[in-house]
Amino acid sequence: MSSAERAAGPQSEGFKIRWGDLAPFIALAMIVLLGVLINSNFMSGNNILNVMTRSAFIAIIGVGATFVIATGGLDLSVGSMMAFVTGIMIMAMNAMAPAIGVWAIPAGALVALVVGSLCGLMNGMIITVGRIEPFIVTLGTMGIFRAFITFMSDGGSLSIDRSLRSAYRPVYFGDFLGIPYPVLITIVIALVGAFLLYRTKYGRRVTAVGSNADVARFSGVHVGRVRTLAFVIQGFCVAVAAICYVPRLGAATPTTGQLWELQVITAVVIGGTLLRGGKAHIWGTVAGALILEIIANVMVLSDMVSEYLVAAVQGAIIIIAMLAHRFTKAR
Amino acid sequence: MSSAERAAGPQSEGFKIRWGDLAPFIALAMIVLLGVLINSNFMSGNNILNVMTRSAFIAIIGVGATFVIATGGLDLSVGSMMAFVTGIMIMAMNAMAPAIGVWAIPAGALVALVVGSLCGLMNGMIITVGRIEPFIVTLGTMGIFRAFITFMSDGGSLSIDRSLRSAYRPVYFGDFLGIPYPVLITIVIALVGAFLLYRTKYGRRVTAVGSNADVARFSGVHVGRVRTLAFVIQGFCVAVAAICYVPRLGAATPTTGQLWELQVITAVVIGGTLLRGGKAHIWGTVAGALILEIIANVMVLSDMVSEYLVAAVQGAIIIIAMLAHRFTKAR
Amino acid sequence: QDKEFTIAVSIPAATHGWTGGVVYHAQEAEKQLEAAFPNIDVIVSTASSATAQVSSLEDLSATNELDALVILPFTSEELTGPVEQVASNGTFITVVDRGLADPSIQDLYVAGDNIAVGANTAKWLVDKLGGEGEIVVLRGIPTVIDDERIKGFRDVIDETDIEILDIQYANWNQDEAFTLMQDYLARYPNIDAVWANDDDMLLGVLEAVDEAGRDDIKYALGGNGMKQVIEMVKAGDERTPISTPYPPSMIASAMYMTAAQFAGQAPMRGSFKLDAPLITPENADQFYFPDSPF
Amino acid sequence: MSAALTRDEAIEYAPEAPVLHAEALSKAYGPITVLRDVSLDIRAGEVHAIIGENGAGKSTLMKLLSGHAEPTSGTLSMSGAPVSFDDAVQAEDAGIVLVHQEILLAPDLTVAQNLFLGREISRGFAVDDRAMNRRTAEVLARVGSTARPTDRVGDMPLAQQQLFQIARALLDERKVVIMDEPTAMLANDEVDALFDIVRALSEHGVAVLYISHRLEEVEALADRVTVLRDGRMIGTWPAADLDQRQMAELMVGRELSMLYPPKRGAASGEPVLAVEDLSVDHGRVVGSFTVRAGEVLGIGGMIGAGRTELMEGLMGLRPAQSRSIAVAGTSVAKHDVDAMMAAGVVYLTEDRKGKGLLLNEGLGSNLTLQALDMVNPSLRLNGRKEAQLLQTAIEEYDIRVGSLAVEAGKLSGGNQQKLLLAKVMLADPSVVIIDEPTRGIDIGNKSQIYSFIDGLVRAGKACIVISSELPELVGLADRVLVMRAGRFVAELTGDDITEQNIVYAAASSGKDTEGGKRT
Ligand SMILES: Nc1ncnc2c1ncn2[C@@H]1O[C@H](COP(=O)(O)OP(=O)(O)OP(=O)(O)O)[C@@H](O)[C@H]1O
Ligand SMILES: Nc1ncnc2c1ncn2[C@@H]1O[C@H](COP(=O)(O)OP(=O)(O)OP(=O)(O)O)[C@@H](O)[C@H]1O
Ligand SMILES: O[C@@H]1[C@@H](O)[C@H](O)OC[C@H]1O
Ligand SMILES: [Mg+2]
Ligand SMILES: [Mg+2]
Repeated sequence: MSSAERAAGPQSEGFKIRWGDLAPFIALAMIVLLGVLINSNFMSGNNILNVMTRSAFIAIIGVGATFVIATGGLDLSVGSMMAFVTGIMIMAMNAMAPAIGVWAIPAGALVALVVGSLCGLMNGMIITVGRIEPFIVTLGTMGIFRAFITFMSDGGSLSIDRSLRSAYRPVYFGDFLGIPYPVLITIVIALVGAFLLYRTKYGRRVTAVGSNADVARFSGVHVGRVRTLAFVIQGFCVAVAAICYVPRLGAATPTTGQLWELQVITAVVIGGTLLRGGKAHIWGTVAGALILEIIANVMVLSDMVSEYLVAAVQGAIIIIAMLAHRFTKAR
Repeated sequence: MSSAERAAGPQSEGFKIRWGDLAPFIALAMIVLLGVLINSNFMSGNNILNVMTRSAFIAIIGVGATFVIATGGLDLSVGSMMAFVTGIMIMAMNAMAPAIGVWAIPAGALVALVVGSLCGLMNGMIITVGRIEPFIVTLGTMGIFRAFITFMSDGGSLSIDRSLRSAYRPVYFGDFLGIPYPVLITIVIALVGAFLLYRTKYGRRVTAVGSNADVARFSGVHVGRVRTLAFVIQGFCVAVAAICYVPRLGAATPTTGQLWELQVITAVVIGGTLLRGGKAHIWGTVAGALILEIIANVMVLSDMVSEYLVAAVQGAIIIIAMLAHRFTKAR
Repeated sequence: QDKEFTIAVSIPAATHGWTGGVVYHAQEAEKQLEAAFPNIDVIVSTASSATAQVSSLEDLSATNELDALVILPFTSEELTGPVEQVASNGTFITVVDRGLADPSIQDLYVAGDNIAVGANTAKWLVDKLGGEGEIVVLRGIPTVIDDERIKGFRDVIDETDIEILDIQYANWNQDEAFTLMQDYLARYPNIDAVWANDDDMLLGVLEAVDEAGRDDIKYALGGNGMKQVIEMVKAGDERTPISTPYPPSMIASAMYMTAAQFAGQAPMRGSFKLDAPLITPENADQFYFPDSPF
Repeated sequence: MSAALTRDEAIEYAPEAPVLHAEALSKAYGPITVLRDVSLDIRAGEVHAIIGENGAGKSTLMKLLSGHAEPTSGTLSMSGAPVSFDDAVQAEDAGIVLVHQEILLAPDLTVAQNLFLGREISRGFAVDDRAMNRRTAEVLARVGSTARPTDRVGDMPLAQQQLFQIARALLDERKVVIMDEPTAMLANDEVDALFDIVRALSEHGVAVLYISHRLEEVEALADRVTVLRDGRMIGTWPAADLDQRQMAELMVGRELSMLYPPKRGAASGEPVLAVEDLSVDHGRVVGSFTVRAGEVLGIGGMIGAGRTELMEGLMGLRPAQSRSIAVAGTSVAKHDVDAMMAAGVVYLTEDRKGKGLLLNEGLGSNLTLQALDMVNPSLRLNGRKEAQLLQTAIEEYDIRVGSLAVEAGKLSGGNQQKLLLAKVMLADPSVVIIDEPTRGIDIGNKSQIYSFIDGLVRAGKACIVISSELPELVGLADRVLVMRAGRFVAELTGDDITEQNIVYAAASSGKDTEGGKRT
């Protein structure tokens, strides 16, 4: 598909390319406008902050997914990985709480980061060493992580110790100069991600590998390592999302993070990253996550759609957003 | 990933390629062997027939998916499309039953085939005319179809008229010379699919488009049409699966066909079709569907795994099967 | 009387039969309430996951002055904090079915008795099987509800000589139940009874058993009062002579009781647990709602 | 330790020690041996040409020398010390770099990002794009490319991409620079710039291995010439001892007839293709022209003049409008690729890898893709018929293949070109447009292709040849249209068709080719 598109329209000038890059932000603006028109409460400070805070999970995981997808990979396991990491983190915090009290929170967060990165490493190693399609590997590990969290929670739920609750709460509900922490964390992760992707050797190699793996190999790039590291970054981001998630919902259950993988991939693609790899837009991904969250929010705020049809309207809006995107680009 | 693989091993001789093609069947044989070792009931005529009959849905839809994937596309909407088509078909049959009695069954089936093909056409047109990633388009239509069936069934279930049940039942439960109809239908669909794919102009164009869309275009192939038609074939196959499905439980519900899309894609990939397009193995897909169904069956027949961990073992087996596949191929 | 009241109703989306019933009853109750009390505005919102439900709580309370919230939590633990948040604004809280981890948050609680659903079914079965036999069980989506039903059932069975051959998840899904039952049948040459802890699954089970033509299965039981199953009970089906109610209409009851707070009638607080009596051919009519989708 | 060091140094400074020596190299792919027992000396500062027919094994030998492939047997040494390379990176570290015959660049990256891929310059954690862009601009200027360091490679024409590959090789100090048909995609002034680079390299003591099918280039540049035939070494000669005819005969192993067929004299037939006011890519390229039956129409111009664009537009492969397109007097119903092909007009692309052949598929399915009706009289594809057609094509076009089961991508470059020719000719078209017909074709096969074109027009068909090789236009065309900046600027006929006239028309006004480019 992609190459056909490229050939179809002659686009070479810097100016045009920049229009394309702006597309997700234009779509975002349009959807915000829609929200304003539909419900006057949409723009209320609280609502906007809520939506932004909430989109943090998909945005943070999406930053990692941008790396994976830019290398030409795909990770379907992020949703269940997130549930699994959340579970491990809660167990670690609960175990440490009696001994070290509130310090169990940073210690548990550290555990989460390590476990998340290791999960990513596992995905990456199976894919690169075993040379199997990422789609299949991560579909497999998706089942594995999901089973583990079901097992760990005994089919029920795994909740954080009451003694830690209030100390941990601000990580989701608190703010710094009026900006909620999850939003700040998203910005930091996106900034670091953008730096890594656009300003370091590793980032260069990520897009090179996704663009043409053979060329990268001939140029001395360790293709397998670059790919694996992208999955590790993905795992790390999943852990960061888990750290923000726990204070919000206080527990991990067998349904935590279900179907997030699809939302994450959608956010990345709406953001302008190509699924075939070779091109990556960190900030586009963040915009994509916001778009998805705002669509859901507007659905709740408006009373117009029957409960049964909400999913249809969401699906339609995503397709329309992409069509708009395409036409902005075609100009 | 793919190009990396290609470059890694110089494989040119027909002999080696044939080993690779056999891989899914070898994996199937191995898993059957595992089943036999684990439980003596596995080979009982009934169990084997049940499993084969059950795998028919994924296999039939998988034949269509093989076309889509061979052109470099992807269809995430098949599961909900199947629920939607099932719902429409049941409504059509119920509406016609008072007037034409049992003839409502073939008439309804025809409606299903038309509606399924139209659904596929819609997917294909949005993708090719709108030039949007198939992943996103079909994620969107997945939501749309799912919402429609929920709406149509009022969130409950939509069941077929009692007067039609017994006449319709044999389509799932009946057999011809001991071979259950769904198995026969699968074989017919796979035969027709294989003929289309390997022996007709259209099939050539399918692989050409998936292999390099530009080359296809320069050779006078209507890339958009070929892709769209692949989605129509996919929709048709979904309808065939729906026709076999209804007599089984007699109803469509909002959960009918949920997550089937992932199973279908897994079956196709395990069967040896490349996700990036350009290579297609109809019979491999059928083997892939059987493998998935047998794994699930063996899990229940064996006593070894905690109910919580079944999903983990399934995930692991899929990965291991692909690894085995890889190594058979590497020889 | 001039004051306007807003009641938000937050429920899981219709993902399977029972939740479909919940959505149906909630919508019916919304219509009736708004017709009966012009000064009450009811907002029904469905959510497809715990996270989505938390989000919709935030949305509802950020953009409306909520006087009351009726919630059927997706999961217990995860919704506790967010509901507490809503309660802290002085909103009246009614919890339905799946309880919160901290009951002190709610003003009103309406639920079925899941332990009893399991236990009553088990007691009946023990009685009919004479305290011995071999059975298989299908369980739902991993949740507290499911755990309680299984626990209630197991606790009774464990006291007897009945052996539970196998328990597996079929996610309250008809299809998965069909498949799972086929596999059970292949594996166990003799099964005296099957219990599926939800009627959606029971339908799949029956199909598989009929198809296999196995007559060793004396009883195939479900639970939670699906229309089709009640019909079977009414018709005196031999294999499925009983069921246990777990009516999705409990959401409507909860909504009426909540509205009563503002309609100036007797204020209601506390816990209302619908018990789970056996539904038998004799009393089945009481539990039969032909218009409900469930 | 120190003794060893002195020994090495002694060898390094011994004037007669070759900088790179290959001893009895062989390479087999499966059961097929494509290179046998080749031994070769490369001396510092020489320009060493490697010539041979298509499929002789030139590219394979170069890959062995530069770590892109491993020999089945044989050894390498540098300055007397044995070496072996696990991959191209090791070879580059040792000072040997290969400029590939095929384009090997990441299309989504910029020029600078591609050039520095795998060896980015960085300051602290961050890459130093300013520095890399600066260095890139320098080498681009050196190779005569007009591209900017920040251009996306995939958006650039193939010729530019070829220059990027050359530029990449020049980024670091090298001992041996191998160029595999570097000029196949270049037009005259780029070629001149490249010659200057080659000469400058050799003056700096760098050994240049140079593969080309353009023997006049070999004559002009090389110090020594090695000839390969059928995977075997025929010998190495001082270039001064050989003229072009001798080189050609050594390659082919027999005496060669005339390269160009005699001209047919002015064609007087009816125009078979008449194109009026064709406007491609929203007016970037515009042209009207006709071709007559029995005529070879040449189209000349510099790289990027828009010749390819015009023809792709004509075929409906790019956005284009036209006042009218008529084939054999009948106007074409619809301006799309189907209608054009149905009317008997075919186009052979210059980009055989990207737009011409399915590299992962077999020869048969490539051959018939454009004319599936020929193997599909009824509903069903006739495999036997396809095999027959392939056999015929292999004989008619002299396609050299080890095994018929091989994928198209495994053929040597020249043989791919012949397969592509066979593919577009399969449906027996009446107007054949060939973009760069002999790109990468050896001299023996060139004359085959020329006489093929000749036979075509003698049979009453028409042929349009786009070529950046001036002798080809002069030798082949009855009439030449010259394009500059998207417009036809001259029409040459008869004795006016000379290299000078074409170059003059292609370059005059606009840019100054003589002085401007080589700074
Ligand atoms: N990976 C491969 N697998 C099998 N055969 C190969 C492979 N690569 C090259 N060959 C074969 O090796 C032979 C030599 O090819 P090579 O590319 O070296 O020729 P060449 O002299 O460079 O020809 P040209 O002038 O056409 O580029 C050809 O017959 C080709 O088909
Ligand atoms: N220096 C350049 N920078 C950017 N784009 C260029 C440059 N040169 C050419 N192009 C692009 O190349 C296309 C025209 O080249 P085209 O291939 O049609 O020329 P040509 O005359 O056939 O030359 P060639 O010998 O390369 O085939 C146009 O799309 C033009 O935008
Ligand atoms: O959704 C659940 C339903 O399926 C089960 O049967 O009863 C309890 C509900 O919470
Ligand atoms: Mg070559
Ligand atoms: Mg050209």
